[in-house]
Amino acid sequence: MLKLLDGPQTMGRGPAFWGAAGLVLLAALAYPLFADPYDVGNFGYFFVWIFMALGLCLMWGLCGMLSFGQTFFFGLAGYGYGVIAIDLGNGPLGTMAGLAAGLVLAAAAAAVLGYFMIYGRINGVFFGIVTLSVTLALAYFLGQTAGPEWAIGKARLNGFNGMQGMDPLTFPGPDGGIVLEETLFYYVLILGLVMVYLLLRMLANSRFGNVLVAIREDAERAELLGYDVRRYQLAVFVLGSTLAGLSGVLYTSWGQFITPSSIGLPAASMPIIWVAFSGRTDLTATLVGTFLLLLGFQSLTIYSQETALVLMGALLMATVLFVPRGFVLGIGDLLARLTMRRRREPRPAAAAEV
Amino acid sequence: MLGNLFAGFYQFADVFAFLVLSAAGLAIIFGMMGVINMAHGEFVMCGVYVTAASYHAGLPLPLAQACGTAVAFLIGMVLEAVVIRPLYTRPLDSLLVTWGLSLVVTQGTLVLVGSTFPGIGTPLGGFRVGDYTFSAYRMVLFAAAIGVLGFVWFLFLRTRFGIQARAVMQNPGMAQALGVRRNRVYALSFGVGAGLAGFCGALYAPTMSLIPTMGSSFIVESFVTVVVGGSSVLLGTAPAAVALAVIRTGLNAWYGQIIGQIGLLVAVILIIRVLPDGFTGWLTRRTA
Amino acid sequence: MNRRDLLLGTAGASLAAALPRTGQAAGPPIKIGLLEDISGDLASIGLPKLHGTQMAVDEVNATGGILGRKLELIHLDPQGDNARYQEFTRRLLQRDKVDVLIGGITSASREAVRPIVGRQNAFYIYTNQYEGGVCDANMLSVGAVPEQQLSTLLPWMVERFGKRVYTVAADYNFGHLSSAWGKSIMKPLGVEFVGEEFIPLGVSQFAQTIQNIQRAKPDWLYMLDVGAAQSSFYEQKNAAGVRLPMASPVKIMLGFEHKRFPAGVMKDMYAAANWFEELDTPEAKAFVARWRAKYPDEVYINDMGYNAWVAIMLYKQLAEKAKSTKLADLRGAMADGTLGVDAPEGRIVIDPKSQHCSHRMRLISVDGENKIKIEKDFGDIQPFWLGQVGCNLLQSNPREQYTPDNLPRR
Amino acid sequence: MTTLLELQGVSRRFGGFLAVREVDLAVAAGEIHCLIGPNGAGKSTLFKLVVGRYEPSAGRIHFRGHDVTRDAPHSRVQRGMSIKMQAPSVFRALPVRQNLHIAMQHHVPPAELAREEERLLELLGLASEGARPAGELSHGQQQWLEIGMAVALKPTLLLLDEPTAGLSPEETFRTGELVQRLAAGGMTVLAVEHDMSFVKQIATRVTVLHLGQVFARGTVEEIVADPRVAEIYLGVPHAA
Repeated sequence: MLKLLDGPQTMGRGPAFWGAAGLVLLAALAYPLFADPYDVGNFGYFFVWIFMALGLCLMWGLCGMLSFGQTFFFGLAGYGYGVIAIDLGNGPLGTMAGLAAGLVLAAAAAAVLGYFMIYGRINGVFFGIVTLSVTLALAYFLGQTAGPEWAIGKARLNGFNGMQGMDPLTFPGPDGGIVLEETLFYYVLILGLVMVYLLLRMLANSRFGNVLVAIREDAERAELLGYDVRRYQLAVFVLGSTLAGLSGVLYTSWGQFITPSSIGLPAASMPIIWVAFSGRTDLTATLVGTFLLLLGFQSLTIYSQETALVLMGALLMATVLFVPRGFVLGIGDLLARLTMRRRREPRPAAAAEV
Repeated sequence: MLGNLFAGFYQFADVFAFLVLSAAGLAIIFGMMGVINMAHGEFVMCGVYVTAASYHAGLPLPLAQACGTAVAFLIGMVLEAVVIRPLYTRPLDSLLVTWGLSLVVTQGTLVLVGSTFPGIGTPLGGFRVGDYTFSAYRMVLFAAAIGVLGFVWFLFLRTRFGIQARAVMQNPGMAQALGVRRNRVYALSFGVGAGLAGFCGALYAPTMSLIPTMGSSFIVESFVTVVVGGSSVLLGTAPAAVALAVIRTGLNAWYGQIIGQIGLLVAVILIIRVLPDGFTGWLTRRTA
Repeated sequence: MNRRDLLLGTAGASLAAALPRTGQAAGPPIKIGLLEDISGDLASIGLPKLHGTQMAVDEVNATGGILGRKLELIHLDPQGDNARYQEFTRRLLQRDKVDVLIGGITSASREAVRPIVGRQNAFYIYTNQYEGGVCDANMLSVGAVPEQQLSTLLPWMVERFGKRVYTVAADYNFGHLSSAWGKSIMKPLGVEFVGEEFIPLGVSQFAQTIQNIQRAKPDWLYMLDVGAAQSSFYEQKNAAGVRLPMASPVKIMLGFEHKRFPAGVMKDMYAAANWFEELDTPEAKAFVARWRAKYPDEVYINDMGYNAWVAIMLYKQLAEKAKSTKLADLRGAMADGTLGVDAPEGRIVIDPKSQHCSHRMRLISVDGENKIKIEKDFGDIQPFWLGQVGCNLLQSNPREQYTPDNLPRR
Repeated sequence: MTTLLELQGVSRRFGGFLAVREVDLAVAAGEIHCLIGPNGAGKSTLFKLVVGRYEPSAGRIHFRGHDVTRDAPHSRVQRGMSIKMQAPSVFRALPVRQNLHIAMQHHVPPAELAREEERLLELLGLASEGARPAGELSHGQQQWLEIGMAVALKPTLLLLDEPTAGLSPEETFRTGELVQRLAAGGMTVLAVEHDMSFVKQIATRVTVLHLGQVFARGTVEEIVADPRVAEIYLGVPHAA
């Protein structure tokens, strides 16, 4: 199993890469010891979004399905968490049930929508357009639930102003449970990210992952190698969308609040920006790039104020025009080429043995 | 009675005009080059702002509108050469780059021009049929929409550029081998697409409040029309606009605007499911 | 130099100028955290709010600050994005450790901020007019609420123009709630609601609505549209030859449509306002003159910008009476219900039960030349509704938003 | 000999055009069966019907005793079919070795994968190209790689759609040898082919398709000797 951590679908291998990764992880674990608690919480907040980006990387980068619907599942799971948590009276019971309900809701919705699209042979740009349409329709729908008639149990959807009143995720424990916030939130999310990242990495390099890239490169050929392409696509769509759902639950828990504008445009395009900027074909690039981009965009907004959006747009354009494979992946390629040259191997792909 | 009949037509004409005018530019760029132009709304906004500025500078409205269209056309040509051309083999990347462009343009306009811009005022006044009064300018918009369809028809079927453009669309490699200068065709197509977006903005400038983000008002409708229409402006956009205008007018009238908006999106999903290349694919398959 | 340096720079400069008069500043500066959108869709409203706060901070610093401490303004731009409101609320409260948090435009942004403010037990001032009903001890609302804007305006409209009313509202909490308010105020007056339409945010085409209005033949229109796209309605209605009186709680003094649209478009729009730039009192004229000297390019000094200025002045009174910036002390200072400030509109007093403010309300109208006329002066109006339905922050803190159809359990 | 693949009265209609009409075809285990015919005879359509890319408008298809008429392509492949498409269709961005790996990963025990890949690369003459992206290979090499991928599935029936298109005579001959070696190892082959010298080199049986119908069938010698076939197809250049 563990040898699947390295393979043709993931950048970086060997002691140098894992050593560096371990150092980054150690630094991240030690960070709260000397940093301002606000910065720790803020970094934890950035981690919330990375699950959604990794899910998109899996669907789009590895399997070639551009889903514009990450925020659809984000929103479903976020609202699902809120409704269940509120109706079960919050606390450890309500929030844990809410977490489960949010993820199940996202997965079930992805299974239904995915079945409709994938078995209806909707692909390419149209896959993106259908997912975007569904996403916008959900945002419009939730936006007009302002009236008191729009309530599920005690939980009011509350239209554009958003739903609130749910507790943060709470683990069972003494004194009504251990509330997942601030530094604890940060550590739990690091743990979750490391697990999801490693599992996805193994998945990408497994036989399953090989099939995914085959589908991305040429779905018809993959089918004629005996692979039930649509089942693989559906599985990946459900998995990637459920990761978006996880982000949705974590976001709602973090701010105890969710609104339709977390679902509609421009929110829906953000995951695509992160993943495209980072390098969509690689999980590590997505992980690192999404974090850097979230940090960069927030810093731009804080320090350059009015010109922030101009700079973000320009950054995006420059990345696409000058580093077509993505910013982080571009740097990764550069590093790989430097080290490879030293080892006198012809090209990085030579490392594709299994 | 006459009033109600005319009112029904007027509503349809109004939605139809909005769909055709806002979608034509996007459809040309998508159909010709496979590029999804996320900055489409900003070309519309460019048309609006240039029109309004020229009008306030003293030009008569029609001339100001011509200015708005021309400026959008020229900017489109320049942008094609600078940011779109390197990306023809990567259609998804052109989506990202135009999205970045739209951020830069919207916020750049806000910083440079300010958060609001003085409006123009709708010309021509109103007229009365039966119990209702109507805006005469809305009829001009309807005529302009028909005119745009006619212009596109003429451009693609009756001019040298059109013949070359269709050749490039069918088979870029072969067209190039036959001596068609592909880059020039693409640059002109993008320019025409941008110009039509600017024309849409120029026409709607006197009817809306002007802010830098106003382009987004046109985006959803134009995308929906292009998706439902498919890749051909001639075969797709016009029938799609008719169909969607009927759906939307009906839903608006009987169930209100929110259902009209959600209904439009549901229609898109169903039509993609049934007709994968929109009306274009359906019509070409029937005639093939 | 970025905007934040600029702000601190000017604030510092005015303080230096003030020093010889007021002596040494005592203690560290009082930090004011401000969240206003200066980019994105709502920038046209956020900019005057930023200016109002800046002007107030400079004026307070020029007269010695608060409790001898100068004010330090930290402004962040959430770009109209609720998630950014959440991020920046945390940043200002936890990292910058501001003494008071001010800002937010839409109700959604306010609701994004409130849970975080509540968990940190901080003090938050919301400066917009809004649909009312927030009963939260951590929040002070400075803007006008429906009992001030609608209970004045709507009965007057019914008496003046008639009992057939058509409502055009944004399909948004503000639209739904204000429409419900309109019904509860006007039903007892025998008003017939001949039509009601909710328009999705971002819709800019209104031919169908205009026709529905013509069919319903109302005496006047109750307008609750939101945002620039929806305000295209007025131009289109005018072009279609529909000339009806209109009433709205968010037009003119807030959206300054009479400064942006051609003459005639907003003709016969009526609104009840605690502030509008054309207000003709000596205090108001002096205020406008100071503002225009500082920001000569301002298109219009709207009520939100003015309220933002008032918020700082109220905070100064609160902190000086409490001799502290702690939430409990500040609330103690307002508890007797007399604390207030003499503002350009008249005296504004905080109601301790709801933590909303009284306002001097005036009814204004727009003529065919985009000129403002004062139709009536209603005098001081109390924010009575929350107290009436049972919100009493002196006794409990439910942190809820109540509406006519979501009342507190007694 | 047992019948491996059997088509009974298979037709396929496109609008008003009958591309394939009532074709009966039986491929016996162990043979190298070539399908020939002039352009537009319906050979490619028939292939797509066999592999499941199209569904027949009428008729039935049996493979190894199962009715696969309505089965999806992947489940036919899982039953033991394998196809090499007409235009080389390899995963162009992926390394050559990974192309083979993807094809064989479910047919070879994990421990033997590396050795098996090595063996196939050797067999295909691509031993030194394992790390190159497949899209960088020459046209001939891509054809071979794709045959290799088809073979890697260890099929009972190997379908080859114009395996020699665009190859030099030398490469064509070596392809023939490869096919014969595979057949000798027990694989049944059904090939669509234009090049008669290639057909003569490998075929044990030939079926001629004309205007969507079976026109003639027999051994190579019989077909070459049939004057009717020469008339419609062999006519001028290949008759020698």
